[in-house]
Amino acid sequence: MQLSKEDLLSMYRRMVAIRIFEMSLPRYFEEGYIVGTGHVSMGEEAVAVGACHALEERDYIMSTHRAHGHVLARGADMRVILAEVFGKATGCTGGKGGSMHVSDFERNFLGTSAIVGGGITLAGGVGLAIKMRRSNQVCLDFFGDGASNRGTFHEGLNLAALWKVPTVFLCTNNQYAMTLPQSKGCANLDISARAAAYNMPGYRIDGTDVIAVYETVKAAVDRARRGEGPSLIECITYRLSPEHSLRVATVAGTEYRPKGELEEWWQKYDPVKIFREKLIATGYLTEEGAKQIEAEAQREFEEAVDFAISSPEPSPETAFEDIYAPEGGD
Amino acid sequence: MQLSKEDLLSMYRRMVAIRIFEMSLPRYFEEGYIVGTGHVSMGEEAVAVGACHALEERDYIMSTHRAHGHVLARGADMRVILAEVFGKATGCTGGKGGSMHVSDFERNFLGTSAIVGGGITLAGGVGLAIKMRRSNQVCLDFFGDGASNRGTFHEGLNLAALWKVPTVFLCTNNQYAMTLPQSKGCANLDISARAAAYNMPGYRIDGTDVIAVYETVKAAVDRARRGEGPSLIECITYRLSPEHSLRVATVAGTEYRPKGELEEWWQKYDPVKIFREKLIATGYLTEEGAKQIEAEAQREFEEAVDFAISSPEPSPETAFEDIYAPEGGD
Amino acid sequence: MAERKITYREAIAEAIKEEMARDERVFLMGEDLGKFGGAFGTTRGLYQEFGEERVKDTPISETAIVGFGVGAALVGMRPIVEIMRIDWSTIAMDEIVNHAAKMRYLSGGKPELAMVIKTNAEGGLGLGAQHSQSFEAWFVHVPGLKVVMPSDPYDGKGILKAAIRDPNPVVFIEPTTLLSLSGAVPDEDYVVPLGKAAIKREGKDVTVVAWGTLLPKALNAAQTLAGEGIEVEVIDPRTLRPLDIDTIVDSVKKTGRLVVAHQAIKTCGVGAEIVAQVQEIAFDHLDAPIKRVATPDVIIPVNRNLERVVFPQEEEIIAAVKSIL
Amino acid sequence: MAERKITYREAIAEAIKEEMARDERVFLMGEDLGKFGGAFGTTRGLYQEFGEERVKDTPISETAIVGFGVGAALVGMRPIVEIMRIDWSTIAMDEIVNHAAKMRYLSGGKPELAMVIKTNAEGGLGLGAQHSQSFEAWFVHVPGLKVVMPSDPYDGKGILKAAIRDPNPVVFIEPTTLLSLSGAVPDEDYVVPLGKAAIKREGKDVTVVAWGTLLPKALNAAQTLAGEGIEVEVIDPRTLRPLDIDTIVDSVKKTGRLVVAHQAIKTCGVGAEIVAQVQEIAFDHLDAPIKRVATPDVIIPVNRNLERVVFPQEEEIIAAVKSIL
Ligand SMILES: Cc1ncc(C[n+]2csc(CCOP(=O)(O)OP(=O)(O)O)c2C)c(N)n1
Ligand SMILES: Cc1ncc(C[n+]2csc(CCOP(=O)(O)OP(=O)(O)O)c2C)c(N)n1
Ligand SMILES: [Mg+2]
Ligand SMILES: [Mg+2]
Repeated sequence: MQLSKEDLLSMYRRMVAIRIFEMSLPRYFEEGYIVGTGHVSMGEEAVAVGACHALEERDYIMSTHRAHGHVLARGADMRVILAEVFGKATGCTGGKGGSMHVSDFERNFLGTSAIVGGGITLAGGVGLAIKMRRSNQVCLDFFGDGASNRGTFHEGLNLAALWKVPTVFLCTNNQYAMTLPQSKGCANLDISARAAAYNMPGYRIDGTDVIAVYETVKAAVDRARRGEGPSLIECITYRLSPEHSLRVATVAGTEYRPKGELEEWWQKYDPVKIFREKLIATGYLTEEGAKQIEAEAQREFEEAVDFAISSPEPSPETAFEDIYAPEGGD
Repeated sequence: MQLSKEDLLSMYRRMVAIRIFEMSLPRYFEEGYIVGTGHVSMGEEAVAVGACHALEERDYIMSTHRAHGHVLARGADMRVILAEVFGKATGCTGGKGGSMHVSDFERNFLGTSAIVGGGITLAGGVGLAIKMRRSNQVCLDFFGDGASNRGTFHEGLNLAALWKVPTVFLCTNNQYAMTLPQSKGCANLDISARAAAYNMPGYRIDGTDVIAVYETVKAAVDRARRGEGPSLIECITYRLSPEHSLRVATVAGTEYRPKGELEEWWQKYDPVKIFREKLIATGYLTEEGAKQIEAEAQREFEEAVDFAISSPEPSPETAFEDIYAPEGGD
Repeated sequence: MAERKITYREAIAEAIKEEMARDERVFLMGEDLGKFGGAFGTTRGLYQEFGEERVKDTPISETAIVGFGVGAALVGMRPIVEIMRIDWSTIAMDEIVNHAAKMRYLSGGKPELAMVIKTNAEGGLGLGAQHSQSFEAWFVHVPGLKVVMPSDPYDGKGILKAAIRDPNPVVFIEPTTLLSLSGAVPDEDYVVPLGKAAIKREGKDVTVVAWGTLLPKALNAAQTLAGEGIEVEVIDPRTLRPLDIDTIVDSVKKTGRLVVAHQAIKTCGVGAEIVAQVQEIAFDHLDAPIKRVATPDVIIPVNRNLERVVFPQEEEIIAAVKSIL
Repeated sequence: MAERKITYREAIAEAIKEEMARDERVFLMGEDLGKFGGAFGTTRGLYQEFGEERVKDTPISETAIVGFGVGAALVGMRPIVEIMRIDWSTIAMDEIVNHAAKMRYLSGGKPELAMVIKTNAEGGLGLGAQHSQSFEAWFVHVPGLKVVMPSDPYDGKGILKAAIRDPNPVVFIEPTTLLSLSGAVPDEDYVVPLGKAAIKREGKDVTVVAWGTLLPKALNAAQTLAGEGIEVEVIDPRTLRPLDIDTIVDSVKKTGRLVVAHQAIKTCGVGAEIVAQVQEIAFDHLDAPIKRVATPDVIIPVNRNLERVVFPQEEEIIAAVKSIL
């Protein structure tokens, strides 16, 4: 399917909104609005937006600790997501899950696991449920390069392939797992090559190119929907945030990255910039238009900040809620 | 290295000894000498003997629940092993580990895990220790097709390859994991192909051919000893024992195998018969000589039975021993 | 009409069969569940009845078995996942503790997470160190889970049916040694509610709380002691989380004495929790210290004599009862 | 000479540094242990000191991290393996419980299995459900393991050194919230033996046993209560397996009253075990029921106010003490 101008601009808008959201969080962490931690995703906007654009409304998504971009790309209300990051009652889990556990059940965004690699088998199970119900949906599973070294990856992909469940496994290879460069994590740097072990198609693509992401995920989604089983897609990106997490930023330096690497990627492979330039080059966007989109996104974010800040703290009794579902009604 | 006549005959003797040992156990289980369970390995003698022959004395071995053949191939005293299977005080763990936990520390046979796939990472760790000590040893790790679907396989092989530890991963694909045919366990039937995911050489060989096993394992062992890292070897065999275990034999049928399959493998792919015929064809062995070897093996086994039966039961206080190593002495 | 008697093993299969017929969201997944009917025979006939789509034979991938179950439950299915032995729940611990127990909470309470994690615990078959353990205490320590361990065929069927209908993750533990025991089990639909203990024998002198392999031993001990004029009340908690402490405390208020017996390792076993609660609630009613009968700090040996040495026996229950009279 | 004060975090790194210098069999393996010095900073400087061969940065493979450690220990190395958070010990549970704890036994007692499984537990940093748990009770339930959880810098260094020298697998648990606290720590070699509790404050009215985050809270509570004339004796078990029950019982014989406080979930926590043992051994000395102060049956929320609601605080210790006076 060819992407229309409207599609492309809406994808760009989404990428800009995510970028502004993520870039702004460190300040709110420093100011104490965000407690605990948070993982921002600069550099991965094209993956989030390209992949989510390839899905239909009925499809499911499962994600990780670094999921703000994913849930926003899916169309979640930024106010609710920021309120969650701020631990407020109006957040998607009432401030109990926090930044690592964003979700949007109305949009079939099933949430996340903050256990690295923990979501992979769950996403396989969602695929299994779809298959058993013949409901013609697909489940998209986001995870990182680090997660690909967990046993869950192996067991999950093998079983998903064996049973041909409609799950698309999308590995965002941002080249680092916390402080570990991928070369010290994966004996074979080509993660997509692992797909062969499961008789599954594997793709290794440029994750800074939103159209490439869209097209590849779309092909995998279509295949899954046709009942032909899962695929593995590795999107090469780079973690443009200076540190792994907002918390870690306060306790350590970045010496584990080669000097100049981060700056180089910002220069050359910023997916938002790349896409903006492409849109301008094709005449779909002007410099002026781009500024306007940024201003709108900034406004959306500020509204979200107002909402999150003015939202109430969760009341104490909520600490005891949502642990068990009430019996009966079955 | 070319195998001499002496080598070949000694390998054959070992295979016959294992065959007689394993074929005899069901009777002792029925008669109550073996408690709990036991896993016999008819059909896998060529793997055990070919692989162990490729090792030097200083090398280590780690194995699984189905390890009688492995430990006997390594040269363990059959009397001690049978005593262990009978749960006697003279067994290698004093009757506390039983059939699933044979070992021989004098011969660097480090024992087993009865958790399927549990030994794989341990064998990687043995390789790591060797590497850190620069002791020029190798660790050979036996496991099954079923084990290859556990997360330990993925994490263990990835880390072993990443760190280039001298561990040889040997998968005995006997085509069944308890009652599950391999086709229902592995999305890709070629287990050796999984090696590529870790940048590791993978070999898929006929596990009924003791010489092929020897040569392949030897090559992998040499490579490991040269510091070039681990290999994965898949030996295709067939579980010639009617049932997964001695215990299970008493509670279920064998309908999960296609009719005639077991008989066909006995006919065509009995590794002991194949090797005997080859040795006779090359003139290294006569029919008469073969009979004599069988008779000797039978005698060895009967001595082991006498030893095991006449050995004392472990005394009650031993139940509380070997749990913690005494402090001090460090 | 004569009562129908079936084994615990058959009672389990029957419960699953009835629930699968009743609710198409229920399905079964685990190792060797196909034609074979499970390593311990508790799912025999189900594959033949429901076919491979609803009775799914899996590779040896405990992590994925439970993980797939959690994912399927998250979107409304009601999986029963089997871990052949509780010894290997270790392999799926993350899926059970950090996912099954928490995904509802971490998703703002929106999804139900209705699943049963079915497994087999305790020893006595000579299977040794890695096949004879009892880890119920681990799961009782985890909010978000329910934990049941019924000890006879009637409860086995009724509690498993309740567990399957419960909208939460339930760890269903079958005691290995009891599977071949027969008992009266109605042919029809009934449910034994979770969270309710059962007084399996009434008595006034000492309360014995026991489950699993130790329940029949406790009942035998009570029988023996009755011959000596000592009336023991035997309580089976059946559900370990949430625990029906009231039934236990009521009994202790009557008897003033308590023994807790289980096959799991004594140190940090569920017995300790029962003791801690009872002594707090019923301190003034206790006429003697509460005793525990359980496996001491050992690893389980294969040898049958040694196995008997380490596992608690009827005589130890009798001795414990007498020691506090 | 003025006492040197360093943080708990630094004390841990120093213990490892001294032991690695002392014994070349000792090495360190885990996630983000390279230049970074560990997610909680407890191994800072070690990579720079010993290089990547002895301070091994691993992929996110908790199963392999512990499994490789067990294998290396089996042939005589003395690995320290790090699981960044005890919440993820779930992923290596099989390696810890069925392998580290059992390989010596299953190998006829021939090998030693000297290894330390180093991890970080408890919450209070707003990290939520999957990063704030305390599972010490699980490991205390497993014969073959030792379990330590020191609660100040001095004990942290001395106990970690003892753990590294111990020929058995030791689960070493650092309480997250205490890592930045400073205390006097000798610059030189010393060892705090495993299995010995410490009386951290003497008192005659009530015994409070506490560890981890709850130990400083208990000491503060004791201080407050002293102002009201209530003399609390505060005991830190330090080693949870094997437990130094004698020191606790001796104290209870003196005070007649006991409160056990920990941050782990109350149900089936180690507190229950301590209660069960004390009431059995010292029944006649108890003047009141034993109370536990611990986290109720909840999942840990991120929000700081809610986190304060669920985690036990000083005031709850004070209330528990007063409730049994
Ligand atoms: C099982 C587990 N181990 C370790 C951690 C700590 N941790 C959180 S995120 C992270 C790195 C994850 O790397 P990757 O999968 O590449 O995702 P990224 O952070 O790069 O998005 C680590 C080690 C964890 N949460 N879970
Ligand atoms: C983790 C785990 N899951 C299940 C079992 C039960 N079990 C014992 S042996 C076995 C089959 C193993 O198959 P494979 O690895 O192919 O070895 P084989 O028995 O064929 O030699 C199973 C499922 C176990 N011991 N450990
Ligand atoms: Mg990454
Ligand atoms: Mg097999």
